[in-house]
Amino acid sequence: MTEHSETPALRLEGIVKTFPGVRALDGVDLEVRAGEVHALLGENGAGKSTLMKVLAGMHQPNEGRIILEGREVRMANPMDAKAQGVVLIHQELSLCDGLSVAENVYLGELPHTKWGFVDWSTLHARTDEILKKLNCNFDARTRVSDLSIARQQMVEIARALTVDAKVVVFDEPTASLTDAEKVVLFDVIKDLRARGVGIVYISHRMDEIFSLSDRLSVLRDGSYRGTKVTAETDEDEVTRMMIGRSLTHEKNTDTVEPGAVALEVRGLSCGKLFRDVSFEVRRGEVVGFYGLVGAGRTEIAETLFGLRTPTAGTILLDGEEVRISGPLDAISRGISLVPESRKEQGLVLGMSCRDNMTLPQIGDLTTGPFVSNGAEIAIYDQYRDRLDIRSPSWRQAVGNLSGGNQQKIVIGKWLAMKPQVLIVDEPTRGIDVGAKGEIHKLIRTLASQGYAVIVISSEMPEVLHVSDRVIAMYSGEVIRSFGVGEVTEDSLVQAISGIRPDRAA
Amino acid sequence: MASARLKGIGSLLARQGILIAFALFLLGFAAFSDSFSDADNLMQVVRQSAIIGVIAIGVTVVVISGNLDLSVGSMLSFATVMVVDLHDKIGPVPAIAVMLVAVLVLGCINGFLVGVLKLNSLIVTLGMLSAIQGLTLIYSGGQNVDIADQEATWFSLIGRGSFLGIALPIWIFGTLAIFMHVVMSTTAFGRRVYAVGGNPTASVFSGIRRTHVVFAAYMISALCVGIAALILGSRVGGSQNNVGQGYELQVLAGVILGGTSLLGGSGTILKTVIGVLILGFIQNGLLLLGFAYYVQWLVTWVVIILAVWLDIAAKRGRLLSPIA
Amino acid sequence: MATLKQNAALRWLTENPIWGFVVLIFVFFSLSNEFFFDMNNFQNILVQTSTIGLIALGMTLVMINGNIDLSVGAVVALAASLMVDIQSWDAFSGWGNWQMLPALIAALGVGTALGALNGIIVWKTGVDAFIVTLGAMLGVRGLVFVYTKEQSFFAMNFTFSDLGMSTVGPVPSLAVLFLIATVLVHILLSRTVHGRNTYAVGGNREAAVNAGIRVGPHMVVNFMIVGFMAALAGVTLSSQMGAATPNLGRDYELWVITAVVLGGTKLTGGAGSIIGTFGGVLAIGILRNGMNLMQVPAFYVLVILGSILIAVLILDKQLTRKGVEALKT
Amino acid sequence: QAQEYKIGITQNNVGVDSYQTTYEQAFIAAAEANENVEAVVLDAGGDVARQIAQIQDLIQQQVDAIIIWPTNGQAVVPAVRQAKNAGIPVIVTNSNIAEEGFDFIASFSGPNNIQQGASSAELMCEALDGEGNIVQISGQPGYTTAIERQQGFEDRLAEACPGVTIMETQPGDWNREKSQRVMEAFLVKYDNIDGVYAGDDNMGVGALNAAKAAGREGIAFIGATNFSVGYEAMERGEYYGSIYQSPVDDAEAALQTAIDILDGKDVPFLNYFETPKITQDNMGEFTKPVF
Ligand SMILES: Nc1ncnc2c1ncn2[C@@H]1O[C@H](COP(=O)(O)OP(=O)(O)OP(=O)(O)O)[C@@H](O)[C@H]1O
Ligand SMILES: Nc1ncnc2c1ncn2[C@@H]1O[C@H](COP(=O)(O)OP(=O)(O)OP(=O)(O)O)[C@@H](O)[C@H]1O
Ligand SMILES: [Mg+2]
Ligand SMILES: [Mg+2]
Repeated sequence: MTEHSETPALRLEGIVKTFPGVRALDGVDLEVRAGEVHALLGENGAGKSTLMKVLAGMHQPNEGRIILEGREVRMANPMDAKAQGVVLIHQELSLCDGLSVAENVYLGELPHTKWGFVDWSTLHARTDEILKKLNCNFDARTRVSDLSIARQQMVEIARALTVDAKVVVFDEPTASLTDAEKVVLFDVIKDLRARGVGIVYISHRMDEIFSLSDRLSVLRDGSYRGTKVTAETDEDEVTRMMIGRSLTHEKNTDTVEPGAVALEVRGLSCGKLFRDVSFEVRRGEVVGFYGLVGAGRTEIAETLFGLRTPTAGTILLDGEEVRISGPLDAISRGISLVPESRKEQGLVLGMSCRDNMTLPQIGDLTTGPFVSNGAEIAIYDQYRDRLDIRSPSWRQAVGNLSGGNQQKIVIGKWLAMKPQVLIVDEPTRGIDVGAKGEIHKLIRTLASQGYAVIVISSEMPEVLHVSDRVIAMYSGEVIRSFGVGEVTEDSLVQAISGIRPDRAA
Repeated sequence: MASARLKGIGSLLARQGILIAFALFLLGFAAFSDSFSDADNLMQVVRQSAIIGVIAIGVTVVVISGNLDLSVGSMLSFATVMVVDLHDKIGPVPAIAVMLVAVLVLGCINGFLVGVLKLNSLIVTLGMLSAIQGLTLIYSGGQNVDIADQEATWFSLIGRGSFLGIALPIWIFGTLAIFMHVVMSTTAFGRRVYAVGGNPTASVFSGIRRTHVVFAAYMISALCVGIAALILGSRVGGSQNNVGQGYELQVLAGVILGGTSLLGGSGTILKTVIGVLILGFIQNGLLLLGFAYYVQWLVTWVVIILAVWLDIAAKRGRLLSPIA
Repeated sequence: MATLKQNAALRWLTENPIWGFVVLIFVFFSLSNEFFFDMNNFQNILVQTSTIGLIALGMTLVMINGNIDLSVGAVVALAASLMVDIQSWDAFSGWGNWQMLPALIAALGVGTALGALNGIIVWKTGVDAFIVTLGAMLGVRGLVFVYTKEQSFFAMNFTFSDLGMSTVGPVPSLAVLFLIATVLVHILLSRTVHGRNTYAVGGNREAAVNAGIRVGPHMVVNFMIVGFMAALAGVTLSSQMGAATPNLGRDYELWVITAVVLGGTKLTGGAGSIIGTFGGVLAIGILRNGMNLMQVPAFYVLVILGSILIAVLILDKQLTRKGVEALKT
Repeated sequence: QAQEYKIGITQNNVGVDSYQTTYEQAFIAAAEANENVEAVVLDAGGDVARQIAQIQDLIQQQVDAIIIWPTNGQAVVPAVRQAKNAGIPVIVTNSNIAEEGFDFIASFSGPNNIQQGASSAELMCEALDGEGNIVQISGQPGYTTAIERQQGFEDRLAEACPGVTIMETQPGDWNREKSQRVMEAFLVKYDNIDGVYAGDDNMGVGALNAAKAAGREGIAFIGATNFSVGYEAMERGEYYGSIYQSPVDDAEAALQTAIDILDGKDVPFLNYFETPKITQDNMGEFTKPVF
């Protein structure tokens, strides 16, 4: 840890922020020193992003003070905050697809001449310089829509380096980065820290928090729960601060004896997306798919769900070869898919919780020509209790729930279909540790009840924790399949980087 | 406790803003024009609104599904010219049957282009607006069509007759509105339309055949146009090639006034009915007050914006938008 | 190197498929009609499309912004009426040809002001631009009738219509004006901060807000530009006629939007270009002119135009298709 | 002389009503019957700007003469001037252009719409015996024919029988259903309507429908441009009278005028064809309109 000056880079005192009907922040204090990485933790909806938006001038606090290098300041708007040296890297990608990388990096403050013309040469030169610092192998003129999600995330991060920042906030920056890019990001963060910048780092991933941060603060239900020096605390203590109890980390010992093969895939290909993929899933078994973003796992799931037409290969359900023509067909054959993006693919945000949950089977819940209200509510109640969904009532629009509860609605929706094969794609992306534990437990329980489950995840601890077998993918191909007990972190990392066991040294 | 109840009433009012605006309108006109509040006049406005209203019911379904249908105006011209022209040639029942089939074919084309090919609905139906107008002219050779002996055919009753003292167009409009309202709010099909409009991708991921739903919405819209054409053709006893010109915008205005969002996924049929009636009452009221017809356009301008503004202001809980 | 260039050209064409279509119909009409391929006819086409074209330039900005303006047709009529009426006011009778100046200022000023009004309503109320301008489309037309009392105006001074018919060298002035405006708006959109922000606001409004772009005033400016352009189109149109009628500009909004969409601007905003819009405008102009010259019966013109509109959409879809691997949603 | 004339025509808005369609068909038929004539037939769709473009396209094709049915009498003047400057004679048909343009046209051929309005006013006087309250349903606002008929009607009515009052005027847009709706509101608003003047019979019959549905009797309906529906209503005794105007005469007159001018014959500058009054009494003298 580096030594710091006495006055902290940033102090927030008694910040209160209310939204109609919600007290999102309730007198929060936070102190960030110059040259430290300060982690901010809390459950979904605890108010982390809101606090940072207040800091960055996107929200005006109802009460409280912001003190920057000892002076009290007011952030009128994001530009103002940036001008004063506070930069926020957003949780959600916040880019304009049609524009170039450079224009995105300098969005809102394009260098220009007196007449309002963009000064392209300055813009490109400056951007290229930043991109070089970030080890990015694309240039300032590239159109953002031509970049992968991970590279787009790097563009987002590049924005932090456009000004001489005093405080940089990273709000869940790693949610869609590959490991290689994570390494670069962490180097950038360490570099900023060395230059005396105060850094706020928000993440739900404990491993990152503990390897990166100097101190950490915890929020719970919009109020401040305290600050710890990272080196002097542990995961369990932090978790208790966040959710008020410890998590039981029982490794999946209660594996049942796998049953018959429910799903078998032979030589499945879909154009350039994935090639010659073969595997099988038995009843009562959880198969994890691990790989980097872009490895093609989601596409396999989508193909199994009838959303893509395979160019070669066969799919067998209960030993019988099938052609799956579309989601409806897949559903009727007992396949359920909890999709990767709950907002875009999983939920109709404006609809009520109940209506979302019963959507796939609405055609069967009828009495005469009408939808049966009672049957629908019964289903909702059953899965609300089973998954502990927190919502004021079934009438609540799903868009108003916190991320974790939204995810549970999607899972409930597919469990209610009583599938033979359940596929879950990134089930815990952006979800806090508490809810994550719940979902992991749930997946295990489902398997023990005889479901065949496929879990796609980009988080190694998750895959290791929840799966019976792990299939590692690299760039559209299955590299290796690990049986129970075979899998180690090292071999997994090798596999997803494309190193085959037979060729490995 | 009392304040909670007040709040409850307040939020109820906010949600029913359009109903209140409607009531205020009626009171306002009634205060200034004697003949306005005449029961006969009120009935008459409802009857006059029936044609637009029937079309608006279909368009509401399309809009809830997240699309637009601007072709209804020319489709109305087409259907009316066809049913009136065929009436004397092959008799009323075959004429109606042929017309409905023809209109459904047009609905199929819209549904195919928007639902299956997933082309932009605004542009597709704009193109259809032009093409159907041309088809109508080609069909009729540009001539007006008339029913020769209007007294002798029961066809005339559809637009002119009455049952239990209420005009048949009102019966048709009312029955259709209630029927479609029930369909949209209580059946699986209705739920799917809302889902597709609310989030097309998520509905596909939920096993809804989005193409079928959009296709069906356009078929419903076309069928409603066919029914409106029956009322129009019967009421006039003839048709011109451009009778429906401009109806698409009036219909859309009614749908919007009813609070249906053009983004899809929300809205109800009954509110569309109210939206259409408001437009009808504005036209009628201003006419009775003796204003020039163009004043009606000015008033419609203000009313549309105010109504939609208040609607969304109530939803977001503040008057001005949060856009910086 | 050659393939690289070829690829660039191919990419350009897939991004601007309308130009392929323009070339196609250009060749078709040149071969099938003796009067089409003629310098004078090309000038005619430019003049005839300049009205729709000028508005389309402004509309492109508004649509890239993710908005739309349906009131442009009515603004055309209002500006034309003001232009023709005011120049014959007694107050300016001693001004000679300068009497056109106050009329021009009034016409352009009112167009810009109505654009600002639309923009401010969209900004402050948050009501969708489609609805705001749908209302304005009726309301402004009402204003036209209030102002004109249903009458047409006629410019006593033939200098005005002579201006509309005049030429700069061998090229008609209106064509020159249209081309200059096209270049200016292209520069505005592709080179200036305002232009780049137009894409940003339309592509991702939230990102634009977060980046500190003042989205509201920005949108108002674009609405003012389209209002100004519509008014300018009204002025040029009335100068072609030396007169103005209250029904001027009916359905123009539809043709303008058609041209802009044909040119590749997305209705959802964030993408589009003036080069594409120019192609879209030309496509409509050439089709109309060519069909006039070939004497296609009026009824069929409607069917053909409608079908072509849809056909271009289908073509566009085919060009951007992902192939067999695509997600079936 | 076996000279081949190429004559271009740009019509106002074919298909908007039967009159214009019948006109177009009659024009094409007449041109085909005459082997010396090749016709270029265009339709402006009611849009002035498009009509001007069509005139330019006709000039471009170097036709021998241009016949124009103006969408607007004033707005087409400069384009007409352009044609004249290109040495192409212009014949205006059906409704005249503004006086300022008279220098640039060779001749006008068509009905006198002001006179028609005046004739309708006289019919109204006759029907009401010079005393009563009436309402007027005018054509599409802003269009010359609508304006001229209204003007002719109002001026002559004030002059011929000041005892008849026009209580209100609303446009019916040449549309029977719209006219029917307007009349329904009039019937609610006024219970003393003695007569209705409609800008054409199509709208007149719409008004008649409304009155019949409301059970109101004793109203005199007077229209203009006798349509077959109006003719039939007259036969039934429900419709007082109208103005007989034949699109076939109109079209043939226009073509003939153009040919005469190209042949170098002398033609009167205002070449009106007859548009007589038609009433229940004299309708036997007229054949039923085909539209
Ligand atoms: N604009 C808003 N309007 C109303 N409520 C809001 C708004 N923004 C946030 N909230 C509410 O404030 C609370 C805090 O949300 P916030 O986004 O800060 O949580 P978070 O800690 O960042 O959670 P996550 O880990 O899921 O990102 C939530 O209950 C949320 O619903
Ligand atoms: N953060 C994110 N937000 C939205 N979409 C994302 C995100 N990350 C990845 N995606 C989606 O994932 C795709 C890239 O991953 P792809 O589905 O091809 O492979 P994958 O092996 O499933 O990777 P992963 O599941 O880790 O994303 C992108 O097309 C994008 O749609
Ligand atoms: Mg957050
Ligand atoms: Mg994925």
